Amino acid sequence: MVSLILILVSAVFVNNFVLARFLGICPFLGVSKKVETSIGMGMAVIFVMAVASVVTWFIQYFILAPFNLDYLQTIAFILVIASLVQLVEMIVQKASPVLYQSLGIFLPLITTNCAVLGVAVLNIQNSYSFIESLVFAIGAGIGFTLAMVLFAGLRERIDLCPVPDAFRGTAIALITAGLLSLAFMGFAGLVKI
Amino acid sequence: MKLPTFPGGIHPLDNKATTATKALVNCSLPNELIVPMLQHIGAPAACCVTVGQQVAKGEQIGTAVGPVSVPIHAPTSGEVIAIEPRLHPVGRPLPAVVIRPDGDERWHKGLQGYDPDSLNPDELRQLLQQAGIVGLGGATFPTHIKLSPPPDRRIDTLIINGVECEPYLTGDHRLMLEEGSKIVDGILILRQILGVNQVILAIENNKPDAIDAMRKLCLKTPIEVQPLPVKYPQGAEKQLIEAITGRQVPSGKLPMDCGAVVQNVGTAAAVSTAVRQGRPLIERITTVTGTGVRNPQNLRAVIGTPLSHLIEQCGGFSDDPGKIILGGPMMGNSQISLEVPVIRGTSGLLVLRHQDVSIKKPGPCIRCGQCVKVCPIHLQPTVIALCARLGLIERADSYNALDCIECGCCTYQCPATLPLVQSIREIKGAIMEHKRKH
Amino acid sequence: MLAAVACLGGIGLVAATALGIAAKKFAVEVDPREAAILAALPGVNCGACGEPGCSGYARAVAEGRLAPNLCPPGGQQTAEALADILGIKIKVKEPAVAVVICQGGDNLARQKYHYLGLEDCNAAQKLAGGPKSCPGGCLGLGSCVRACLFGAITMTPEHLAVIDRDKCTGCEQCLKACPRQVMIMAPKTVTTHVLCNSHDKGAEVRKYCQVGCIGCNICKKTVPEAYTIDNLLARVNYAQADNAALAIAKCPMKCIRDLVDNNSAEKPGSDETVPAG
Amino acid sequence: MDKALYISSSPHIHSGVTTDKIMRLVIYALLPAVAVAVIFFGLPALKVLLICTLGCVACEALCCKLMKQPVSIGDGSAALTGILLALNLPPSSPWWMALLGAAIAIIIGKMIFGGLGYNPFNPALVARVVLLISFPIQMTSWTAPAPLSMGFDALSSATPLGEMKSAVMLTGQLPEMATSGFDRYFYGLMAGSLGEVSALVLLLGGLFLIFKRVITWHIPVSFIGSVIVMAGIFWLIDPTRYPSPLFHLLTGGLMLGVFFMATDMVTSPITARGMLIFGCGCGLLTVLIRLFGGYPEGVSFAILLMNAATPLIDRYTRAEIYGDHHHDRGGLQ
Repeated sequence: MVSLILILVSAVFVNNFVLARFLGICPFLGVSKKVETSIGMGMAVIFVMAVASVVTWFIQYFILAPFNLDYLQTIAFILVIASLVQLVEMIVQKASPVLYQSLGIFLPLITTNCAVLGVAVLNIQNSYSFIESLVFAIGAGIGFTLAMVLFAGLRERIDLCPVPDAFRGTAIALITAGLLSLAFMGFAGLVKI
Repeated sequence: MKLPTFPGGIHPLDNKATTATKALVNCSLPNELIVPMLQHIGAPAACCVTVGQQVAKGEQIGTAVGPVSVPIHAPTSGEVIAIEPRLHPVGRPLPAVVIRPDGDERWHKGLQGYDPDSLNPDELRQLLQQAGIVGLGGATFPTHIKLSPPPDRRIDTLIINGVECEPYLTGDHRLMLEEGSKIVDGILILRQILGVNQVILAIENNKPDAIDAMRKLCLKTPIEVQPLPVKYPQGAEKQLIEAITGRQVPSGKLPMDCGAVVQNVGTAAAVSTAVRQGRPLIERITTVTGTGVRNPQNLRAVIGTPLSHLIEQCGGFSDDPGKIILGGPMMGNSQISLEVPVIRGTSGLLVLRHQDVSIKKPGPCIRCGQCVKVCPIHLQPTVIALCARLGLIERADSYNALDCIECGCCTYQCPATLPLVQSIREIKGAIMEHKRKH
Repeated sequence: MLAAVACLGGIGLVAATALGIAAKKFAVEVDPREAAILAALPGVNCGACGEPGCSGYARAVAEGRLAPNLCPPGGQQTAEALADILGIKIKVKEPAVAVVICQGGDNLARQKYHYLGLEDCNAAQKLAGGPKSCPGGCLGLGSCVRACLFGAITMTPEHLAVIDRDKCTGCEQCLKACPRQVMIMAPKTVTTHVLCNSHDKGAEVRKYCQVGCIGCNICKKTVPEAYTIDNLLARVNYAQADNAALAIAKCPMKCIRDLVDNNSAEKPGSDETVPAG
Repeated sequence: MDKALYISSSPHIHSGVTTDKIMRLVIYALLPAVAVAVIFFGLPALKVLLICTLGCVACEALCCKLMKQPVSIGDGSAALTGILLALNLPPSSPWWMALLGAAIAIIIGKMIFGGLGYNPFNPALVARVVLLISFPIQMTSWTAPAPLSMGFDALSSATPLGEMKSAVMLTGQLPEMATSGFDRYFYGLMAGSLGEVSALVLLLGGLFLIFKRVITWHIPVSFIGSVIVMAGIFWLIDPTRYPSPLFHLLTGGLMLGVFFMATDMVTSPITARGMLIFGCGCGLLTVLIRLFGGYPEGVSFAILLMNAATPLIDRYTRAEIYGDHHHDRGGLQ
């Protein structure tokens, strides 16, 4: 139980996927202009990460490992993740057209999102059990959402600021992301895994 | 005992001492009276006299147009010398009747007083409308409308506003000291019209003499005098209701929606005059004050007196005037000319010298939160003002910009000296237009 | 080898089946033309077409509610592209630019009071009709500058709006922002304009502005077909403006200008003979 | 009536409390701490203070010139950032580090976002954290306070928090200095940054600010309160491993953070409820990082993290407006 909590805390804060491992930067920068959108994107990522880690865990331990096909890991995982994202895209488009529109290109981009693949691969690398994998995936997703929502809040505020022309847009977003990441450095060493 | 009040608000220097101790003075008649057809909230009155016509004091020169409107009366006897647009306190020329007084002060024949007990509420309301009674606190909302709640609203409290929370102004204060009995009479007529039991006269406790005087006069009446702590905007309708009853007027609704009606003490006195003597509202008390006036005092001036005449009556300017404000310093309008006349809503004329006008340039908002703290409506003025500057209409609306009462507390307190109220007023206009379109 | 193919193939097959079913179940219909139109639009969301943004306009065009030539920033190219997508022919709108018809900067026109407060023309206009004595003159607080999505308007140090004719797309946002209608739309081909917006009598105008039109009719006498006098204010008749430039030198108040050819007359204010206000 | 009149929208009077006055008051409140730092650490401290303050002012002036804006150093905010930054640096900081810190604080921390009022993070803390991560050696070499010496031959020493952390790491037990003798910390006899030494003078400065109504009680009280509660819980669990709340309060940059950094108006919430949440968050994170994190001191990280959360806090703590009991909170559009 304690180890599960540690995995969760580590994935959310200490080794935050976006701010400490620098994975998934693309949607992090792209879909964080508004808090609502970023919450929606975060939920989608949590869902995809959880399902992907469950499916890839089974594929790893029931298909790839028994047949010594470990070398197919990356390609097989991407295949699974891509299909899952397609599925999510269809569901979102049907369920919430507004969210679908504001997510735009970034929803399909979760497909090739290093964060999702990262979760799947790290699960295997860290030899997590099934439950641990699930917890780690959800933690990573929550961490991603947390970083994204904080960042979206900051960006909504910066949108109202008279930022010098040269730094408008992505430039100031990257600088802010850097400062946010700096703040997350405070969590370093909080959990030793 | 802790006095009731409302959350938020500010404590500006009241600057009332210069005029609060001086007795009311009757202002002389000027050579020319400018009587605008719009002196109330609602449709402007329609002019019913012609150039060259002789009018008597109290004669109707403008008739009410529609229900939310009141007639306009000749403030004195004389000749109509022009009917044309003249500069109005709102800052642009509006239709007005110009009268040259003949000095006779001849009253109109048809005016007749009544015993209020012999009339029913509807007759009284009609009497008030014909007398042109409007809220004299500054808002100038027609009184008969305020006294006509729809049958499904039950009014249980009548609040009489003797708070006078605007700095500098002391007209209501003097009125309570000098003509308290008239106020009490007017309050009882208002009570009769509304048929309520609970009547509360609210006075800020920086006027202890007025509280004492009114308490004595109200001893044998159902009127209860309630002292309130000194705080701006205690006299704003919504805040006064919250302080007295603890109830809040629902957002976007009227005071009668929470069972209360608020009337100013000046209005009460005018009601008494209108009913007992049959005399319409043709004069009001105006506080002429400020560093730029040589001899500040409270004047009883007829409607239409140009500001230049008021200044003359008070000994002229003491120095170069920098800002001329009609009303109090918190909610009054600055004027570009002294040719503007006194109208029914003119509670004060404040003149600031050139050197007293703060011309500090606004700086950036430092998010100190002072505006949030003092806002009596609990808005976030700085956020709304920022949205206004960036034209984010929907976002400003989501921050309830329309609920702003423009009391000015936020701007008074803002360390960056940002014109918050002005920004909010702008975005309110834009939001209303946006809502009309969609 | 076989195991690898079988394995990936199997996974692929399962995924494909699942996706196929989902595609049926969650199908949403979209008009493909709408996306194509949106892609062809400039994407500045200026609102000149009357819709809230480019996507709204795209939908309206696809549904046939609006014509495809209503996008001023896109101009003719966009209109043609949209017409192609819809398979129809359109009439081309003549390109127009906004013109500031006022030359009365702080140095040449009087202020009736010191304005303190929000840097916004609409807000200032509400306070006693704006600080400028002239009822039509540019207030110079920059509402149009902020309204322009294309950075085509700048403020001179004398607080007078200046339009960059090359950057102006004719979207008319500045016209909506200006409380005094100091901006008008004019065909881009016409470069001679009467730069005044005051209908007051000549004597009044002279009191507050050194470069205001006094309605003296001299321009109309010089080139009758190119000028109209509307209520004491001269205007260039844009339909027949070919010879309008001939009146530039004749104008006693120097308020007719060629906006492109700066040498056609000396700048206002630099001239000693300008009547003092 | 010779001169033209002024016209403006209502109201026509002002409280007279302006931004530069607020900044001046905060600087006054910091002066005792500055004096104590100079007395305890001698000339090196003075050097750091001067470089940081002048550096910040110069950087701001430079940025304004580059951005073609009116130079805004008159409002005193740059000088204040400089003093706060200096109070966050060790007395032995080399000159180049102090100058670099000043540049980072003003340029990256503030001007890049548009200047005063727009920076989401506290500029002085941004600079401190950047320096801490970039130059860990220089940023963690402390000198022991030696009142009224010139300070050039200072002995190196460890901060109480650093000493506690290493002792707990090595032995799993608190060292003696973390269980008794807190009065010397209160007066200021411990190693640390310029502004960490004396809780007493900082407390006085903070109370002065509250008395002058520059800051409200919300953030300091919730910050200190949550530190006491959080530290108290751990202390009650195992007093040999976790130090008492009093130790937490008196050591490190807590007092400086509580009264001068967390209460920075620009980067903290504007509603009273938001301020309480902000303060609690700061307190919890501070104790967590101090007890379990990799860094001995967590105040600056905690405040920066809560700075990041400020827009969200503001968004979800809007007060119920007058006359609207069913107001939908948090909805922006």
